[in-house]
Amino acid sequence: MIETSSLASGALLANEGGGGLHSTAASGAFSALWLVVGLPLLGAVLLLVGGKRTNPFGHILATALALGSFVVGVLMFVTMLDKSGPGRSVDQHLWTWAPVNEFQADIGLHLDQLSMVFVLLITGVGSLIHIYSIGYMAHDENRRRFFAYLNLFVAAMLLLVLANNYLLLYVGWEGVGLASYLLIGFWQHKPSAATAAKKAFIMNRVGDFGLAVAIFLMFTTFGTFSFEDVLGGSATASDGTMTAIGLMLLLAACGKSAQFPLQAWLGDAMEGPTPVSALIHAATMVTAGVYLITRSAEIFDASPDAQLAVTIVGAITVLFGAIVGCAKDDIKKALAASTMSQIGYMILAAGLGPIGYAFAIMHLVTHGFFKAGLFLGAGSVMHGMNDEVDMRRYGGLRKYMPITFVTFGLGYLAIIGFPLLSGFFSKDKIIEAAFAKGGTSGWILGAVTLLAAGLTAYYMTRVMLMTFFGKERWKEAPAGAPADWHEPHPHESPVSMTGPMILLAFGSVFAGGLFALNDSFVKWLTPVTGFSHGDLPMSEWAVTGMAIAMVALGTAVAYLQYARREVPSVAPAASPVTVAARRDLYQDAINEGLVMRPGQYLTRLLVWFDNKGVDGFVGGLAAFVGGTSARVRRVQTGFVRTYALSMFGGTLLVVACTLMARMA
Amino acid sequence: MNPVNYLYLSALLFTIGAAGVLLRRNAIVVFMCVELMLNACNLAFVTFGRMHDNLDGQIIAFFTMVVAACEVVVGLSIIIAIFRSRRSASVDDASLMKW
Amino acid sequence: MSTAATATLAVTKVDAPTIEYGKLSPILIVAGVAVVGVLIEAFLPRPARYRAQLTVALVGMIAAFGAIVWLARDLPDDHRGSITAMGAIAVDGPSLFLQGTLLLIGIASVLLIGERRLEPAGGDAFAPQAAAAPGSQQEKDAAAAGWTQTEVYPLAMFSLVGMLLFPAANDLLMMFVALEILSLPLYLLCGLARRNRLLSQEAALKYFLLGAFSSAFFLFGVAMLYGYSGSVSLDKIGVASAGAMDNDALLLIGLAMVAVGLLFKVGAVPFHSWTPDVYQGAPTPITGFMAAATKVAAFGAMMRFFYVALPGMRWDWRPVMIGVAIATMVAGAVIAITQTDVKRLLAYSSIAHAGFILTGMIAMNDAGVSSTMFYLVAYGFVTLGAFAVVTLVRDARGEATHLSHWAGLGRRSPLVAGVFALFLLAFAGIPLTSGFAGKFAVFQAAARGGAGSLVVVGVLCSAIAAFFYVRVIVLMFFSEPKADGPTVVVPSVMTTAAIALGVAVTVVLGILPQPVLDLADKAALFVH
Amino acid sequence: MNGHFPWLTTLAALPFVGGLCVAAVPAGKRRLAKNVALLFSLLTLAVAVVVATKFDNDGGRFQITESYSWISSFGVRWSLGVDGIGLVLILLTAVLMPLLILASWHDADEAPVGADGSAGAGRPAPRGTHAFFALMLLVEAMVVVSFAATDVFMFYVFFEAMLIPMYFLIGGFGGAQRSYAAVKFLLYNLLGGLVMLAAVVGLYVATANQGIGVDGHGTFDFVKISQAVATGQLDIDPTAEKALFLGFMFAFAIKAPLWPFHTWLPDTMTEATPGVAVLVTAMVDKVGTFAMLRFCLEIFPDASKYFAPVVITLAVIGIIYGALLAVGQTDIKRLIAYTSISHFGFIILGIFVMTSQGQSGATLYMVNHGFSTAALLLIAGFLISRRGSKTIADFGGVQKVAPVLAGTFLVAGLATLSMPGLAPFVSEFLVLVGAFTKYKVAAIFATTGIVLAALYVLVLYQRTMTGPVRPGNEKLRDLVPRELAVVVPLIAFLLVLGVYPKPVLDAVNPAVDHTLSRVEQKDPAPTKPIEQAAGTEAHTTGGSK
Repeated sequence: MIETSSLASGALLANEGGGGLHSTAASGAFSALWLVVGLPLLGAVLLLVGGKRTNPFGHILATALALGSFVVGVLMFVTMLDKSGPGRSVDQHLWTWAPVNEFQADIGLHLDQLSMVFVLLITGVGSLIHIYSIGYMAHDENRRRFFAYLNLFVAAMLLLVLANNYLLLYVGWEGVGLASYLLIGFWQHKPSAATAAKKAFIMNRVGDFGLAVAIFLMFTTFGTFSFEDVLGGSATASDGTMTAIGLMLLLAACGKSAQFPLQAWLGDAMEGPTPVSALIHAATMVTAGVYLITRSAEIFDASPDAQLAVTIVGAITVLFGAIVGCAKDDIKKALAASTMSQIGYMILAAGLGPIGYAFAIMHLVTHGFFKAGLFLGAGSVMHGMNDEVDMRRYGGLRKYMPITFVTFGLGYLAIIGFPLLSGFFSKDKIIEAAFAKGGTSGWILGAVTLLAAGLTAYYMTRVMLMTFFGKERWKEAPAGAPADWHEPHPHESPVSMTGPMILLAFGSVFAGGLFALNDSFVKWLTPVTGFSHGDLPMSEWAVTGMAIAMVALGTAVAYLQYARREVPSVAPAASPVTVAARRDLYQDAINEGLVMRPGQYLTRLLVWFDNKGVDGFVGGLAAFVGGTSARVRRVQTGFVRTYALSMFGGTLLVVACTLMARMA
Repeated sequence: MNPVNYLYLSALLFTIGAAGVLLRRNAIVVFMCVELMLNACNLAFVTFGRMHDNLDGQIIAFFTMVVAACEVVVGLSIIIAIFRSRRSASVDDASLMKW
Repeated sequence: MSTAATATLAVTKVDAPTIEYGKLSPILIVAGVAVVGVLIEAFLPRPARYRAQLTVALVGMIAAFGAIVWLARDLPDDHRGSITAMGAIAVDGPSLFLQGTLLLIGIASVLLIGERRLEPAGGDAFAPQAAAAPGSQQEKDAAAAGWTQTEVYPLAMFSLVGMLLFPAANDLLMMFVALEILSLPLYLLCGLARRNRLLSQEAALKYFLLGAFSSAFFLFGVAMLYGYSGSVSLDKIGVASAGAMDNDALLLIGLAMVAVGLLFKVGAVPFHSWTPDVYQGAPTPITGFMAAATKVAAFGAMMRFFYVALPGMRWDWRPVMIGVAIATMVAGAVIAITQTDVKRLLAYSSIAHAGFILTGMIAMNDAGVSSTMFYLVAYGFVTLGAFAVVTLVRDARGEATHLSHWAGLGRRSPLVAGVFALFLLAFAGIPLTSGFAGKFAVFQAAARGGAGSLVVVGVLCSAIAAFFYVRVIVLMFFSEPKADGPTVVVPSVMTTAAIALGVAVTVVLGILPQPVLDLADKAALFVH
Repeated sequence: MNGHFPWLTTLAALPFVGGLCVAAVPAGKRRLAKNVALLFSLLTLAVAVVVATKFDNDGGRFQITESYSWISSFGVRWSLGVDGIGLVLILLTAVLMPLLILASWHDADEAPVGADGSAGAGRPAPRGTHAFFALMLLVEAMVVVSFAATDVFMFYVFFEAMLIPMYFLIGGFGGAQRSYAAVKFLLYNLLGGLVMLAAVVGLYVATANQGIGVDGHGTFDFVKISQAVATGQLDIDPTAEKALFLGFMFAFAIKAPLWPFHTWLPDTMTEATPGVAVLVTAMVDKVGTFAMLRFCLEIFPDASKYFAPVVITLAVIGIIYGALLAVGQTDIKRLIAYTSISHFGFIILGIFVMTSQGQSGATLYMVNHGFSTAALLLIAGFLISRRGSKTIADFGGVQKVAPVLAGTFLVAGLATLSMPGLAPFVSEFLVLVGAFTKYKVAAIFATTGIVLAALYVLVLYQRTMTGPVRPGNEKLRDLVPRELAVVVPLIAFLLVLGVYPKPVLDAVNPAVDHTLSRVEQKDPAPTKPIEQAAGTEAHTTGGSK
């Protein structure tokens, strides 16, 4: 029973979170909200249904529609800037979806400050990556299909962030999973790609299970699953329920955002074309988990246990990703591990509650810029290097692809948290927030984030050095190279690819500063997520100083290892720790041993059981009747005297029974 | 004499007949045993007629005799036919059809 | 001749018995036809006999059927009818209904018997010279001369007379006589097959010996009941047994032994052992006739016996009969599964069906009577049709009854296979066939009569039975035809008509059973 | 018994007459036979649409009713009428049939392979094609009657009789083991049907003994029985009621099929032609679940409640079991069969949790599953017919040579795994939500089905469609226009019902509410209900009507 106007007051009650979403119906410019989702969706449909006929212009159309969506998004943003307070939160009911008594599923959109951020990020980065892909995929015969999937992804992702209820969010949630599946497996003829795609989808589904159960719980608790009602009512429900919902949402977030223990798919997902890795597996989709938790702030605020679980997951993943990232030689996998780790930061921050939500989102956005930039850079490198991904076969590329080098370098500086670049502001705030949580857990989380910052610096420096500096290791043929091996001719990528990289580099450099300026980003989000400062046990400067020190340390170690020493072009034997890191800390082995193998045995057992047990029982019954028949028919001996005997016996029996029936 | 004794006799004859059917192999003998059973019935009818003091039993006995005679005609013709084809009147030989 | 049955001999004066010839006309007509048939055999030249016999038999039966319709219209409003021939014969609903059914079956059977197109060398299904030993020169000569015998017609007609009398018999002596009249010609008919004569004779011998054996039990039972009640009239036994208290071992033994005689005729377990052998060995048209008509007649007699003479004894005989019904259903269905000869298969199927029919009879209410009669109609025509189809599938040795020969029949002759499949489905009790309506009728009657356990056993046995019907269908439709498989001979219009009648009844009773149900409902009251 | 035009009888008669017409086409003219079949299926669809337009969602329980005397001795009437549930299922049937005919266009052209795998000698029965399409139409007619029958006996008759044409369709036109499959199909279902017959008889006797019928006969009038049960006028002894319920349920559980009565389905679907396999799962089996919802629940409400936990347990086992077995299959069609078993688990779960979401969801699921399985199976069938093998391992890289086929197969697969945006998602979610409100543990176990569904669908897709083109697949043709004409409508339905299932739900909801009120079940109220703020749409409060 929350009053309608609580948003306005709730926005200012810093410790209480947003207090639910209360919105006005979309009108004016906002009434075009559906177009944000609709345009890319239209693109996907047109390209998929249109088939080959749309081959010549498919990529243009898709890019135009993505840009169109971006333009509409900007229009919304401008409109929103005009409004204030509750006016910034609008609802657009499109149609009633599946009404069954209490269960009223609607197709409705909700735009507020939080989703606005995402809309701009998704459509903005998305458009850039569309443009980039025009060049990157120029020679792929299925380019149209690729763009259709990209559009589909953008639409689904927008639906995810614009939905006004959890069920519709779920639709977008699975939609991005689908798009991700399609794009990871875009080169389906490669078995590894197909397997990776499947793995990603299935692990995501495990997470989706959590989201589904969370929605069930919401429905049984509140009789609804609209953000407005659920979040508004979350303070009234019991702790246990809210914890359950929170944990289930966390499970969902783990799946989608590749958090421990559902992280294993992300590395393999790099089988997809690089723009996909940039857009989906760095900038947007994988951050959906952060969105979900932030969006459900009230739920987590109502359940400290769930929050704790979130921070723990985040902390583990931060380190996990960072450690794995240190050992990967595949440039995309190294970046993927980094993504995992960075999202760990965000999740950790989101788990901190109102002191962290805004920073989680802020890091999400800055990360969106620089990680997308890094991936596009990696793609550009691969583009010039015959799709080689092994960094040990790179080296000294800065001369050959200067633009890539510069943009990648800026992204690199941003991610390690080089002062005054984007990552510096966002990551630093998260580290602060971790310490500000207070108590032992605050200290532990702070230490983890600091350590991870150092690791980040280490592995990113490693990537940078191995790729752009040092000896040109790609000139000699690798051991066991195929006969038709020829030396790559590294070259800079076309403008359609470098353009987006440059733009993203701008974002990597300036976005953080812009957001931090006057705390504008936090203020923007506060009406939705709430905000609280927490108590930092030390001065902000101390934290910043420590962070910078850790970054410097990590960079220095990497420098010593990879700039001062020759990088072997084949991975050398290494310590068990390194080996473990190279193998993703045995995550696949664990999954295989704990789930896959037993699952396979179970399946085989069941197949056997179905044939021999269930079917066998029925068959056995039939065989029993048949066998009985075969035996009993022998009674019919063919001798008339036997027949007479059976008659005589029968007569005696009938007579006896008749007499006995009377007695009884 | 107590007429019930005739009933016992009748039952005895009936049983002997039935046993004969079950035990003897020769079709003719088997058939004669059936006739014996019919006659046992006749004896019972007559006895009961006497006990109930009406003539129905005796009349029925006549009917039975006629029927038995008809049976003989039919039965013997079948037995003879089968004897001609098989050169045997053993009922156990006629066991082509079974199971 | 039946006047003596209840004639009481007054000391001084014999009352001349009254016979209502009109009410007995159906029976008398058929009896007359039989006698005329004998005369034809005696006096007409051989070439003319076939046509004459056929005509006389068919016309006679149609006339008899007309007489039944006429009698049925004259039944009083309560449909109870009357007792005629000095109490020996009841002309009531059940009698007329079953007699009508019997006559229709008889007509169809005579059509089958008269079929002469199937044997490649000409002739019908019967031995050219029954007296000749199988395989003898004499037989070969007779066959070569193209001899055909027409004695089967009067024999069949005599048998039919017995059948008409059997369900109408209102005293046990009449019933016994009818039993013998129907049985004796059948024994002979069984032995007359043209092909596989050894089997045919064996069938005749077995049927005869066992039949005579069972008649003896029946008669001994009659004697006991007479001893108990002093009369063989069903009504009087009914009156006497209604007040039965203790000293009634005679009654119980008599009841049981009469029941044994009747159960033998319907082929109930454990009195069924003759059925497969006889059905297999007998000439197929006779098998059809016997399977369909005997069952109708015998169940009619059985119902009259239990419903009129022993309604008060139901608590004594019902448990036993329930046991018999269960044993019959189970044994029939189970043993049929492993049969490899189509005629034997149908024989075991008929045993199972005897069990289902018993289920209806045991209901012991009006619904029981009407549903049993309905079932009999449905079953009779399906059976006849099925055996008629069996006569068509032939190879060089005559009818190809081994199931393996039927493989792929649906490919070769979809129509015949389809018709046979329809009959099998009706046997299996698939809805929209007469078999289902019948099964539902008896089951609901049994359930209303408190014999729910029978219904459960019944449906389970139906499921088992379905297995072998389905197996035959599989064989016909889904198996590859054998290279040297049998051919389907195109019959004359007579067999076609018989089969068509079977199909028509099967389908009509399946889809629109109400008229016949109405008829059976109205005809469900026994006269006392 | 109104004087209006007998729409439903017409609807059922049309395919029946069509079947006769097809059978009557001269032997040589196969094409004509097919065209006639298609024409009649389209006519049926047209009439079905007319019927749908005549249906009023707020217009009372059974509509478009007609009733004629049929077998008065057993209290049986030819009574037809539809509620929302029946209506949507009839529409499903009518919509699918033309597509199935089109999809099966060449399936009956050649003699089926012999039991030894020989290529059927190429000598089809002279009227094999005719028989195939005539039987298909016959099944449609019977399915329609089953959905529209408001007389229990009549329902039973057609429920059972349907087996025969199905049997011939399975045994006559399919893979090498088809006759085994056909026999198994028939015997399983016949056993179920016969056990049900005993229960039908029992019900009849109960109505007769308690004077529900006329003239001392019992009655089979569903409306009358259901009313009498509701008012207590028909009060069956609890033990007997349980027995009768089990009798009915046994038949439906086999038909549906519910674990562990399912083993006939994989064989049937593997051996039958794709069109027939769809006929089995999409229509015939739906009669089973439909009947659970209509007959079991309303006639035996107490027994239904008593046995609900058992049925729910079996359904949940079926969901997981079917999915796991699907993962382990090596044969495409068999795999799809096991997915169906899993899906039927959901449907049955939805029915027996006895909440409005569960039952509406289950009904919607029946429709959606019809479309999704049809799409999946038919496309798989097109693929199989090209390659002549249904072993998964024989395929690989098909998307490279037949992208449209692969793409549509993926969409169908996604529908099968309940991808949001496609129809089955809505229904599956409704079922799960409905289950969760009452049986949390069961619902959670059932929800794991969504993970397993992803596994089996994607494994199938991966092995057949992706990867390098496997030898033997290089020449596979992409979908031809006829096949596209089958696939496109199916996918269109999947999409439309995915985003706008409301019309279906609007038709179904009143019927479900009615059923629930007969079972005296209400949706559990939310533990912390949210008061609706003024201005937002006022929602009806479930179950409390």
